[in-house]
Amino acid sequence: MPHAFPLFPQQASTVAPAVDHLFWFLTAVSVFFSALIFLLIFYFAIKYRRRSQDEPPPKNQVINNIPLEVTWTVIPMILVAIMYFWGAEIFVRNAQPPPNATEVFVIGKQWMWHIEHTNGKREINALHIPEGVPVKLTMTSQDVIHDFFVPAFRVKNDVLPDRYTTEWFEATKVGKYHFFCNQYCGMGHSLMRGWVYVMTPEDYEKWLNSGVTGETMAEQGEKLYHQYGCITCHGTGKGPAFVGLYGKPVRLDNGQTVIANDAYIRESILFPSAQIVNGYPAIMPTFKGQVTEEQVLQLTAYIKSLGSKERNTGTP
Amino acid sequence: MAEHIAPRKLYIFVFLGLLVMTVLTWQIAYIDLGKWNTVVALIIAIFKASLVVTFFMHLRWSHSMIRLVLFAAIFWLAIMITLTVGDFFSRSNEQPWQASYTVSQPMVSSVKR
Amino acid sequence: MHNSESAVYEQFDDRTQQHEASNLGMWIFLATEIMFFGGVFTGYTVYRNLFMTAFEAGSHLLNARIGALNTVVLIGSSLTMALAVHAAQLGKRKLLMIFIVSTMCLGGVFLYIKFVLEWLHEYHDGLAPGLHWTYAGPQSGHVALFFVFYFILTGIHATHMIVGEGIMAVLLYMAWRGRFSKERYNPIEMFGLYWHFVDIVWIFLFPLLYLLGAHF
Amino acid sequence: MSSSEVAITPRVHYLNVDYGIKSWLLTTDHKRIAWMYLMSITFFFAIGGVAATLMRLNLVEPQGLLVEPETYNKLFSTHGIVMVFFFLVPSIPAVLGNFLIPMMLGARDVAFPRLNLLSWYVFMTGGSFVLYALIAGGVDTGWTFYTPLSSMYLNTHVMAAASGIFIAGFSSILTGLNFVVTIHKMRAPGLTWFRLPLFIWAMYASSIIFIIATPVIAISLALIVIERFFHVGIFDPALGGDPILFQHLFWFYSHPAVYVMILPSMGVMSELVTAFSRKKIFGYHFVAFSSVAIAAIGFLVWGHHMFVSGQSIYAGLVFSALSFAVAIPSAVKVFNWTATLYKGSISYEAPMLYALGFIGLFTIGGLTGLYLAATALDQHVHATYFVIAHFHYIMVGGAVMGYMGGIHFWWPKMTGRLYPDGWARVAAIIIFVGFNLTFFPQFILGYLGMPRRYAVYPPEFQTLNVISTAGASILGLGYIIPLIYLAWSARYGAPAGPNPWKATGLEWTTSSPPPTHNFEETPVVTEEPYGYDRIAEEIQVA
Ligand code: HEA
Ligand code: HEA
Ligand code: HEC
Ligand code: CUA
Ligand SMILES: [Cu+2]
Repeated sequence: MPHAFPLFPQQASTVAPAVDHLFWFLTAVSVFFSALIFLLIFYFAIKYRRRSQDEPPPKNQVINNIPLEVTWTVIPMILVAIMYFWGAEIFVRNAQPPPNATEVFVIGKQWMWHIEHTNGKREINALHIPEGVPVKLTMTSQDVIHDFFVPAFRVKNDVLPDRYTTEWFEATKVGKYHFFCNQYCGMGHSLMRGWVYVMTPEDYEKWLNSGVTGETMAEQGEKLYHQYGCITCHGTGKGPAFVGLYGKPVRLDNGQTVIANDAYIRESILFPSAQIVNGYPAIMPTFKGQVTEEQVLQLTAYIKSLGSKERNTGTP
Repeated sequence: MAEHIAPRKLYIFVFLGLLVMTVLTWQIAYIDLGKWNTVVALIIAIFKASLVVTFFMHLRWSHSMIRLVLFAAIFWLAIMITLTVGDFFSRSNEQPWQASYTVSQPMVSSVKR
Repeated sequence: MHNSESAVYEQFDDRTQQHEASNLGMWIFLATEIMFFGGVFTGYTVYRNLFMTAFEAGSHLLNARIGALNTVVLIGSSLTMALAVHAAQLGKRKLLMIFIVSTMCLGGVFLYIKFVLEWLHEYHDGLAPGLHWTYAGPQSGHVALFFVFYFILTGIHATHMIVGEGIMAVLLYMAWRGRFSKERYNPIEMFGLYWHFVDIVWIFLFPLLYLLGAHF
Repeated sequence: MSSSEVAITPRVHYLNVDYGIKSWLLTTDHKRIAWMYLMSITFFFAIGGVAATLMRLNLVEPQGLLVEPETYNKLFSTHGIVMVFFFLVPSIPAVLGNFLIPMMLGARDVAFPRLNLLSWYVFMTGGSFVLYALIAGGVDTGWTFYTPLSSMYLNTHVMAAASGIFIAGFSSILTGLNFVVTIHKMRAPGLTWFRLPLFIWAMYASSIIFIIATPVIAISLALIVIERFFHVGIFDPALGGDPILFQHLFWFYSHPAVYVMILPSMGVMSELVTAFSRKKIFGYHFVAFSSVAIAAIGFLVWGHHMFVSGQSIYAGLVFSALSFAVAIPSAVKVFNWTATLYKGSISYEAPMLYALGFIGLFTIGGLTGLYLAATALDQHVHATYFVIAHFHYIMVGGAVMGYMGGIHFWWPKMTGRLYPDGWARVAAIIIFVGFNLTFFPQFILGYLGMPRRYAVYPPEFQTLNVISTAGASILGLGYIIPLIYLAWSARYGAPAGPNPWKATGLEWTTSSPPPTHNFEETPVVTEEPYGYDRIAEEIQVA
C-alpha cells in the first residue's frame, strides 16, 4: 500500500538548508524562464496563427536585433555566475572537515557497509552518530567503487578501492535516516543501504559504550603490531619508530617530503617500496593480502595514538 | 594535377635531418639533465614530427583548412591531457593517496642504478 | 572501372574537387587517429608522473639501442614513401614500384625487430604483464603498468603498420597493373599521409618508452 | 497544400530505379543508406523501449514486480547502451543527415558514397556484437562501464558489448568525416557558409564531435577489454591503476556525445520553426555560431559527471564553471527560436507540434542541467533520479521529439507520400502528455534521494514510481501510433508533390521522391536561406 508520500526530503544536517536554498533559487530561475518561454510560445502561437491556408507570409520580417541578443546572453550569464559561486562555496565547505570532527571509518564491500568507531565498536549497514557534533567519515572499499549517500544530510561521496575518501556532516535532528550506496556496484547495489541513527549526545555515549569488545581501534592495532611482527623492526630500530610519526613530515630517500597521514601510512603498509624513508633500507615486506582494510585502519589508529610528539628517531 | 612537386633533394635533406636528431636524442639520454631529459627528448621529437609533417606530408603546400584540422586535433588532445592531468595533480591532502607524491619537487627523478 | 582519363567519381564535378576532398578526408582521419592514440597517451602521462621511478625502472629494461635502430629504419621507410609519392607525381611507374617495395621491406624490418628482437625477448624475460610476469624488483606492480602501456602503445602502432603493409601490397599490384599515372595517383598520396603519420607516432614513442630518466 | 494543385509523383525516382535486396545492400545512394539506417535504428529503439517498459513495470513494486535485481541491472544496461549508442547517436545524423545533407547542399551525393555504405555495415557489425551479448545472457555494466566493476568483477558479456560499441564508434567516425568533407567541398555554386541552412551548421558541429571524441571512447573500451582479457591493471587499483582515469576518458567522449545527440535536433528545430511560421530565422548568425560554440565548449566540461567521484575538488570547480558556460549558447538558441515565432504565420501540422514540444521540454531539461552543474547541488542529486529525469527531458523530450518532428517533416520527401495529419497530431500530443507524466515525478524522486539503478527501493517512493510507470505506458503507446500510420502512408498515402509545406530549401525544389542524383541539374544559390518573405510574393502572384 502506498505509504505516506513525501515530496521533499527531510533536512537533518547543517548543510541541508544551505543546499535547499540554492535549490530554491535555481527553481525560481527555472520556473521564471520556463514560464516566460511557454507563455511567449502560447501567445505567439495564438496571436499569429495562420488564419487561412493562402494567408500571405509576413513581409518586412524582423530577423536581427543585436541589443536583444546581447540582453539574452548577458542576463543568463549573470545568473549562472551566481549559481556557480553559490554552489562552489558550499562545495568547498563540504570538502573541509572541521579538525575536531568525530572520526568514523567506513568500509564498503559488495554489498554491505562495514562501519567502525574509534573505540572499536562496529556495526553493519547502520551508522549511529551524535546530534550537533561534526562527524567525519574516512571511507574505503574492498572491491569496486561504492558511494555513501545520506539524502537527509545532502551529502555523498564515492568510496574507492585502494584509496581513502572523506565526507563530513553535522546532524541537526535526532531521528532515523536512509543511507544508500549511490554508485552502481553490481548485483546487490540496491540492497546496499541502511540507516543513520542520529542520537542525542548522551544516548550516543551510552550506545557507544554498550556491548563493546573492550578494545578500541588503537588497542586492536597494537595487538596487530605484535601479531604481524611490525615490532621486530619498528620496535628495534631496524625500521623507523612510530612515536610521534602521525601528521609529521617525513623525508624520503629521493629528497621529497611527505606528510604522514592516513593515506601515507596505508601505503607504507601495503606498498612499502613506493616510498622509502630516508636513511632506511627498503627491507619492509608488503602486507598486501595479509592485512585487511579494517586492520590497516586499526594499525593507523594505533600509530595515531602514539601521538605526534617530537620525533626522536626516523629522520636523521 | 595542380599539386606542388618538391625536388627529390629536399626529401633527402629532411631524412638526414631526422637521422641526426634521432642520434642526438638517443645520445642525450646518456647525459644526466635531471628532469630536463624528458623535456629535451620531447622537444626534439616535436621538431622531428614537424619536419615530417611539413615536408613529407606536404603540409607546407597544403590548403589552410588542412592546417586547421591538424591544429584542432592537437588542440583537443592537449585539452584532454591537461584537464585530466590537472585533476590528478591538484588532489588535496584530504583525498590523499597521490597527494603524498606531490608535496615537494614532484618532478625530480634521480634513480640510482 | 575508372581509367586514368575519366578518373573522377560521379559525385564530384572535377578532379580538383575530388583531390581536395580526399585530401581533407584523409587528414580528418588522421585527426581521429591522433585522438585514438591520444587516449592512451593521456593514461601514460598520468601514470608516468604518478609512478615516476617505476616507469623509469621499466624503461631501463628496454634496449634503447634497438629502439634507436628501429627509429632509423622507420624514418628510412618514410623517406622511401615520400619518394614513392614523388615518383607517382612524375608518373614514373617503375620507380614508384621500387619505392613501394623498399617501403614495404623497411616496414618489414621494423616489424621483425619489434616482434622477434623485442617482444619475444620481453616475453621470455618475464616482462609481459598478464602473460608472463616475473619481475621482482621494487614496485613490481607499477613497473608492470609501464609494460602494459609499452605493449599497448607499440601494439597499436604495430597493428597500424601491418595494416599499412597490406594496403601497400594492393597499391603495388595496382601500380603494376598501370592503374596510376601523372594525373591519377591519389591513393598513393593518401596512403603516404597515413604512413608518415605512423612514423610520427613512433617518433614520440621512442623517447617516451625507451629514454625515460637518464641512462648513465 | 492547396487542393487545386495536382501533386504528382515522378515516374522514376531513387526508390524505384531498381529493385531487389542487392540494389539496397550494395547501394551507394545516400538516400537509400538513410533508409537502411532508419530501419536499423527503429529496431534498436524497439529493443531499448522494451527494456524501458520492463524496467518501469518492475519499479511499480518497491520489492520489484517482475525480475531479480540481477536481471534489472541487465535491463537498464541494455536500455542505456542500445538507446545511446545504437539509437540516439546515429538517429538524426545517419537518417536525416544522410538523406538531407547532399540535397541541402545541391550535391549529387556525399563526398565518399562507398565509405557511407561501409559505415552502415560497420554499424550493423557493432550492433550484432551487442545483440549477441544480449542474447547470450546480457550485460550489466550500466552504459557507463565504470571500472573496476566492468573490467574485473562482472562475469557477464562485457567484452562483446564493449567490442560492439568500439566497432560502432568507427561508423560514427566515418559518418562524421564524410559529412565534414561533404559540407566543405560539395556545396552548390553560390552556396556560401552563411547561406547554409542551420541544419547543416548543426550537422557540421556534431560531425566535429564525432571526429574528435569518438576515437577516445573506442580506445577506452579497448583498454577495458585488454584489462579484462589479460588481467592487467590499467584501471584496477589492486594492480596499480586508477579507476578515475577511466572515468575521465569515458566522459571525454560521453559528454560531447550528449551534444551530438542534441545538436542535430536543434538543427531540425531551426528548419521546422521557420517553415511553419513562414519566417526567416531570427538571428541566423547567433544560432549558427552557437552550434559551433556548444561543440567546442562541450569538450571542456566532462568532469561535471565526476564531482563526487574522488576527483580533485579544484578540477570539480573548473568543470563546474565551464558547464555553466556551455549553457549560454543553448539559451541563445531557445530565445532565437521563440523570437522567430513573433509576427509569423503559424500553423500546427504535426512537425510543428513536435517542435514546440521540443522547445518546452528542452528548456526544462537544460535548466535542470544547471542544478547538476552547481557542485553543491550535484553532491546531493548526483546519480539519483534527478539526473535520470534531467537527461530524459533532454534526450527523449528534446532529441527524440526533434527526431520525430524531422521524420514527419521530411517524410513526404523521403516517400513521396503524405501521412494522415490528424493521427500524427494526436500521437504528438499523447507523446507529450505521457512523457511529462513519466519523467516529471522523477525530479521529485531524485531530490528525495532515490538512487538510480535501484531494482528495489524504500516503500515511501512507491507512489511517484507508480505515476511514472503509468506515464510510461502512455508514452509507449504514443510511439507505436506513428510506427503504424507512417508505415501505412508509405504505401497508401496521397502523393505529396515536391513541396507540400511550401518550405524553402534546396531539398524542396526537387521532386518527391527525388531522382537518384537528387537534381535534374545542379542548382545555383543566390540568396540567404529561409526566404519566406520572397515566397510571400510568389504566393500573392499565384
Ligand atoms: C542530449 C543530451 C544532454 C544534453 C544536451 C545535456 C545538457 C546539459 N547537461 Fe546533462 N546529462 C546527460 C545528457 C545531456 N545533458 C546525460 C545522459 C547525463 C547522465 C549520464 C549518466 O550518468 O548516465 C547527464 C548528466 C549531467 C550532469 C552530471 C550529473 C551527475 O551525474 O551528477 C551534469 C552536471 O553538470 C549535466 C549538466 C548539463 C548542462 C549544464 C547542460 C546544458 O548544456 C544545458 C543547457 C540548456 C539550457 C540552460 C536550457 C535553455 C536555456 C534557457 C531556457 C534560458 C535560461 C538559461 C539560463 C538562465 C542559463 N548533465
Ligand atoms: C536516448 C536515449 C534514451 C531514451 C529514448 C530513453 C527512453 C526511456 N527511458 Fe531511459 N535511459 C537512458 C536513455 C534513454 N532512455 C540512459 C542512457 C539511461 C541510463 C542507463 C544506465 O543507468 O546505465 C536510462 C535509464 C532509464 C531509467 C533509470 C533506470 C535506473 O537507473 O534504474 C528509466 C526508469 O524509468 C528509464 C526509462 C525510460 C523510458 C520509460 C523511456 C521511454 O521514452 C521509452 C518509450 C519507448 C517505448 C515504450 C518503445 C516504443 C515501442 C515500440 C518502438 C514498438 C516496438 C515494440 C514491439 C513491437 C514489441 N530510462
Ligand atoms: C622487516 C622489517 C619490517 C617489518 C616486519 C615491518 N616494517 Fe615497517 N618499515 C621497515 C623499514 C626498514 C621502514 C623504513 C623504510 C621504508 O619506508 O620502507 C619501514 C617503514 C614503515 C612505515 C613508514 C614510517 C615512517 O617513518 O615514515 C610505516 C607506517 C610502517 N613501516 C608500518 C609497518 C607496519 C604496520 C608493520 C607491520 C604490519 C611493519 N611496518 C612491519 C621495516 C619493517
Ligand atoms: Cu555499493 Cu552500489
Ligand atoms: Cu555531461
